[in-house]
Amino acid sequence: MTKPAVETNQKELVSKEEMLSLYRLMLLIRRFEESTYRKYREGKIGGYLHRYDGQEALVAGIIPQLRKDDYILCTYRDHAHALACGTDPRHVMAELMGRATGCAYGKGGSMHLIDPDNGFYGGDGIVGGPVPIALGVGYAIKYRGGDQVCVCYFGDGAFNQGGVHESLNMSALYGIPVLFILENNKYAMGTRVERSTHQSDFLLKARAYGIEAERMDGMDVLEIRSRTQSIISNMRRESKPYFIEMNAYRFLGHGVADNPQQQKFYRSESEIEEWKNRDPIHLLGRKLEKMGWLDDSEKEQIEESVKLDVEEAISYAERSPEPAIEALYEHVYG
Amino acid sequence: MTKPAVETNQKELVSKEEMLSLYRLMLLIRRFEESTYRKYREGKIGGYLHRYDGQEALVAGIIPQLRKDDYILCTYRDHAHALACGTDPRHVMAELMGRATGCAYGKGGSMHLIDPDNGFYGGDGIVGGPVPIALGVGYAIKYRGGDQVCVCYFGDGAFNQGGVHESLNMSALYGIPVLFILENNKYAMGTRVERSTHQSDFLLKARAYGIEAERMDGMDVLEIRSRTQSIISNMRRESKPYFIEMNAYRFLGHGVADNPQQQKFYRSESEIEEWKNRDPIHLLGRKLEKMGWLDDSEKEQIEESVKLDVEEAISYAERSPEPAIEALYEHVYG
Amino acid sequence: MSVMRYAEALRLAMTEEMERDDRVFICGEEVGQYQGTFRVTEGLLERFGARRVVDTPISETGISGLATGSAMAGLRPIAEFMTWSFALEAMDVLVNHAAKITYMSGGRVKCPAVFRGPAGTGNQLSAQHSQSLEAWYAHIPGFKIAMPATPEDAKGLLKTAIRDDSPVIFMEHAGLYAQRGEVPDDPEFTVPFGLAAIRRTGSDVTLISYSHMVGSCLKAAEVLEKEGVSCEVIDLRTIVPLDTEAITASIRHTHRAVVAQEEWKSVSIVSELASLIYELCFDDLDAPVERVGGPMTPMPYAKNLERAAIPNEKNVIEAIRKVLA
Amino acid sequence: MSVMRYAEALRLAMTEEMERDDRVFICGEEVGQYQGTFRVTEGLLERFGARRVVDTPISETGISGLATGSAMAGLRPIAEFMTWSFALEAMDVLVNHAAKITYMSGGRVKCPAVFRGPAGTGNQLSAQHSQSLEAWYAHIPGFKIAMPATPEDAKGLLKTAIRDDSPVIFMEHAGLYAQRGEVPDDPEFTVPFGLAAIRRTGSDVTLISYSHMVGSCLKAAEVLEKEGVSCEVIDLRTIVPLDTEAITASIRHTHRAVVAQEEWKSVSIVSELASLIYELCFDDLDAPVERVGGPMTPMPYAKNLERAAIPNEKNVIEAIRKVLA
Ligand SMILES: Cc1ncc(C[n+]2csc(CCOP(=O)(O)OP(=O)(O)O)c2C)c(N)n1
Ligand SMILES: Cc1ncc(C[n+]2csc(CCOP(=O)(O)OP(=O)(O)O)c2C)c(N)n1
Ligand SMILES: [Mg+2]
Ligand SMILES: [Mg+2]
Repeated sequence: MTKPAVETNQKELVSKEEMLSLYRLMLLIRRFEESTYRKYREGKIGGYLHRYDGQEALVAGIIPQLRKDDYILCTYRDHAHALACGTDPRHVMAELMGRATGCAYGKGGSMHLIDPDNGFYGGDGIVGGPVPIALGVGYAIKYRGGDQVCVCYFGDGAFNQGGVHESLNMSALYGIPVLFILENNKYAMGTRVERSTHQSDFLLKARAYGIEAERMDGMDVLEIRSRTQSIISNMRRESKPYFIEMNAYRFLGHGVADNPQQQKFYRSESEIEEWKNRDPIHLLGRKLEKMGWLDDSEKEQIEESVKLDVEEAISYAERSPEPAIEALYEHVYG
Repeated sequence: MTKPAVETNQKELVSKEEMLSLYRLMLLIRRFEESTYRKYREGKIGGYLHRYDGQEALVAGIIPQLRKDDYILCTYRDHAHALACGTDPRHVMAELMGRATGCAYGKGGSMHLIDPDNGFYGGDGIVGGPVPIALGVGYAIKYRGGDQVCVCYFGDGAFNQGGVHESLNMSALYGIPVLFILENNKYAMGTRVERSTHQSDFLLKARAYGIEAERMDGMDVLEIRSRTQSIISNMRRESKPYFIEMNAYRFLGHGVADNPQQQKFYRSESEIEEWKNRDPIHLLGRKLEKMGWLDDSEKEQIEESVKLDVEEAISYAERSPEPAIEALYEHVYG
Repeated sequence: MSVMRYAEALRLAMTEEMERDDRVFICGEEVGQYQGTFRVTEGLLERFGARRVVDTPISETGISGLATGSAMAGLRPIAEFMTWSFALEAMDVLVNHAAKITYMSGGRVKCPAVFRGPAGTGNQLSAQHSQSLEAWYAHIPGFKIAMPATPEDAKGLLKTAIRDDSPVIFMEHAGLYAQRGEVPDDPEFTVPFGLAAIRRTGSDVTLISYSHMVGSCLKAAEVLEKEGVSCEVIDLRTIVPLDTEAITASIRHTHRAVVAQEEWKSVSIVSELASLIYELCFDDLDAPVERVGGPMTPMPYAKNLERAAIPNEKNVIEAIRKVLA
Repeated sequence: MSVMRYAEALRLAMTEEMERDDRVFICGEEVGQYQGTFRVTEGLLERFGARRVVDTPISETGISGLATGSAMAGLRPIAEFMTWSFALEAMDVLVNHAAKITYMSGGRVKCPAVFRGPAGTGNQLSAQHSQSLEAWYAHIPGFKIAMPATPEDAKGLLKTAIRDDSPVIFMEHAGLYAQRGEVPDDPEFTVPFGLAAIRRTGSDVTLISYSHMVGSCLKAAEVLEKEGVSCEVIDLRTIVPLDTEAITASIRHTHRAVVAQEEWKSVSIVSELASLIYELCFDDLDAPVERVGGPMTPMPYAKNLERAAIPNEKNVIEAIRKVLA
């Protein structure tokens, strides 16, 4: 154990059951994501497809502790967020396959998963896009005098979008309870952070708007879990924004087209390997093992149950019908 | 003399002739601006009309020391910038009156003065609008390997425009020689700075992009003159952006419609009076007097000569023809 | 009925709807403490407080996000653009978010936001301020678009817009704010979307327009009446949905049509109207439809050039003479 | 002549122009080190260096400002939008600055910038990505608009765009990037703006389109040829300027016209073309013009819905049958 103090602290905060459920959730996300490339290659998923491999802790550390009436928004890299929100994996997979049973009835696809019943207000195909929307969602919370929070995920590349700046500024100005999670996975497609900004400490950027900000290890789900808990409960009391830069990494290419060959243009295999050594799922697994809360057979069991979920999601999606053609003309207006 | 050290320093840098010419320029701007409201009320100027009264030092302290091949861009509050660039007051007034002899041949009007021959690349009707443009102009300088600078003026309200943030970031990333001058006159129309951002230290905002930044007394033309001299010569050598927040004040309402009655909604007369006590023209006048470089009759002489310029500008403009109707269809394409 | 200005009618609509429904709020630049750039929101901050009348920074993307996101979460925001030209800063939020979220979510999330403010040309505001882009919004599925021509419609259409579950592009005309007219006092008075108003009946030619241009059509009709020409004047009131029935019914009767707008003529509302009329009324038409629209130039500042660039009743009269020739 | 892909032809155009004129440079997201999202700029960074091939942050307003400002100061930038949908983030710079600066300055400043990138629908990219807004740009005076349908035109039009002193909206079609065709090697080969290409001559009906849709028109023409219907196919190549002569000459001959585009049908290029055709050829027309365009819905993701939402040769054939009925 490298950080015993934090561990003890976390042990108090996070029960065995919770740790195991976080482990399971991250594994479900990983296996689910893996299956999507297979289905893409089979031609059953189309459009753009962005996986979350390596970043699972960013959703697992935060979303499960939220209330059902909280709000979550994120980018096109959104499968993990939907699953963490509790969206049925079958409805997620059906959406990826463009079926009538998808969580957006087949109209949205991979980049536009959505599930308002579970607080998930959607992925967004536009870089920076969810941030102005989160401002408005957060304003609705404050307006109604509620103690909910809105969690808004966005990328390191998105920080260079003007709309993000406008929204950060306004959220601080009005005291709007949005928890901004910067998924700093070091790259925006092939652009390393240092190639998109001269000053790459995002905390200084957030603080320039008067938003409290801190950085977390995006590979350590327990650190995220315990440190965000108090942040979120504070936000419920005080109604103000908060900013967290997550130190994370994208294990795979940006999307399907960004294959290993393509990635050579901008990053080394050894860099990827280094980060994979800190795979958030393995990190948590090892901790659980050390605590005697997870042995090989239990691990196998979880692996099996997750596999079943993913298989069931796929088979459900494949059995589901395409949307009726009339649906083309439905839902244009509210 | 309140700040003798600086004064001495400035004395070395700024000659009597130069100080007098700054005094004359600021007075010309003030008298010119005063005449525009008269002409507006006579119905000879239309559209929106924004005066620079109180902010004269921001242009006088910087623009006259620039080279003819430098570039200047600014907002709709642009009469002063044109005059400081050396645009003939007659052509400025003719533009305000929509005449064929105007600096934009009557097509631009008050918000769109322009004079590329004197390095003035225009006013801009869009809040924040000149900033992305300045980025490009500055890139052209760098691209050609020149040692020019681009000076870009914009308002405190404009800092809340997303495009400004994108451009500040990119200017630092590429090392583009733009001198950003924040005309912090405390208000954007009726909105005081503190009502538009929770964290109103603009230096922190600029530094968040890795841009060097400092604040200056926008009422003290000599301070601006001497402090910017070294900044500008550095920029010529190093090709990088620089940011100055000017502590300034808008003596009049935002535009014609923002009359004294209207201003009561957002600021007090005593606040205005306090700032008027530090009128940049009087401040410089008093300094000149103390140094024995300006007596009452010389003052009177300058006043007279400026008055003549303004009268000549008006009479030139009024004698000038409207644009030919065919001009409507000209200059749509490049 | 009370006689009031167009701007006051808009304020009345907002006041009534804010009284009726606590979910309705206003946001925008200078809408509160400053009392509104064009006084449309005068007194509302004092009446409803800063929670419901939100002064914003000059951040059109942020403002649009504030409206779109809060609408998605169940409020009914009214976002004011100081002028519609500044909405150019917010196109992504408007087009790729507000207009599409209902569709992308398969109807699971709605966006009942109103985006309003002054549009139109005039007043020597020149190239960057003097324009209105209703043609753009009408090209995008998902928006409804209202452009009132009278104080009564200003009230009735704005109330309908606020109650509508779709994002509504609500374009006022700065040149109409001071216009007076009778406005119903009834707080339940609304004007339905998609229903054109026949502002004048006639038998020789149908003039179709909306917003400020309706006045020019009426003036043209008056002038030509003296020459024995009888014009029917249709005020579309909403561009989307479009009252095609009113248009076809009239043309079936007059066999001639002039479509008129203030904005650039190419790829515009009048292009759409003209081609639609041909499709729907080809056999009824005795002459080609005449389009009146602005020349394809940015708006110049000089008074004489601006006058030549903004279509008025003279252009309508010319067009009428052409279709009657 | 060499056979190459549309994407390669674009690259060749840029390479030649960059060799010819040091003022030409490229900027955009992933255009350099990543070799271009769609490989259009592959190898250019290595060839011309980072000064002339500028990788940018994801800042469309900044990118557009970089291009507009540097063009105003005498360079000839080519700004790539990763897709044209993202230009929604930059509308103010494009419309209120690039398009208008020449006019506002009375011609004292020019803006010879090219804004280019993939447009068009398809590939299940869904609502936010799958759209192209040529209709918007065509509504705004000041832009020229080129939309090549072949590799040869891709090269020739892009070279003309780079040499033009106006801001040019250059819309490529992602679905055409892989298309092969003969392309002239001559570095002085250009395709002039405002000159349509007759892709197929015929006598019964004129099909007018541009970009990807030209292929659908040609397919439709082939199918109908077997039924003895002779179609003339006009590829506009540039929307602004528009080759009205080619259109009227053909219709004078065929007396029937179908105008086809991929984009939303209302208030669109086909609306403009249809109404223009009526104005210019009213007496020549034997039937109403048929407009082919997309339905007024955001683009759905599901394969079957997307297929129903993108106009293809079947829609063109239907339209031809209608004008011939
Ligand atoms: C406004 C806009 N510009 C460009 C794109 C194309 N694009 C999609 S994802 C992406 C990279 C985003 O990087 P980042 O914000 O770091 O998120 P990550 O993909 O790393 O999760 C780009 C450039 C887009 N979708 N929207
Ligand atoms: C994008 C945009 N939004 C709104 C406006 C309307 N407007 C013109 S000036 C102004 C205030 C700007 O304040 P500031 O930037 O502080 O400059 P100042 O007027 O004080 O010089 C506003 C809101 C505009 N012109 N452009
Ligand atoms: Mg990233
Ligand atoms: Mg200000």
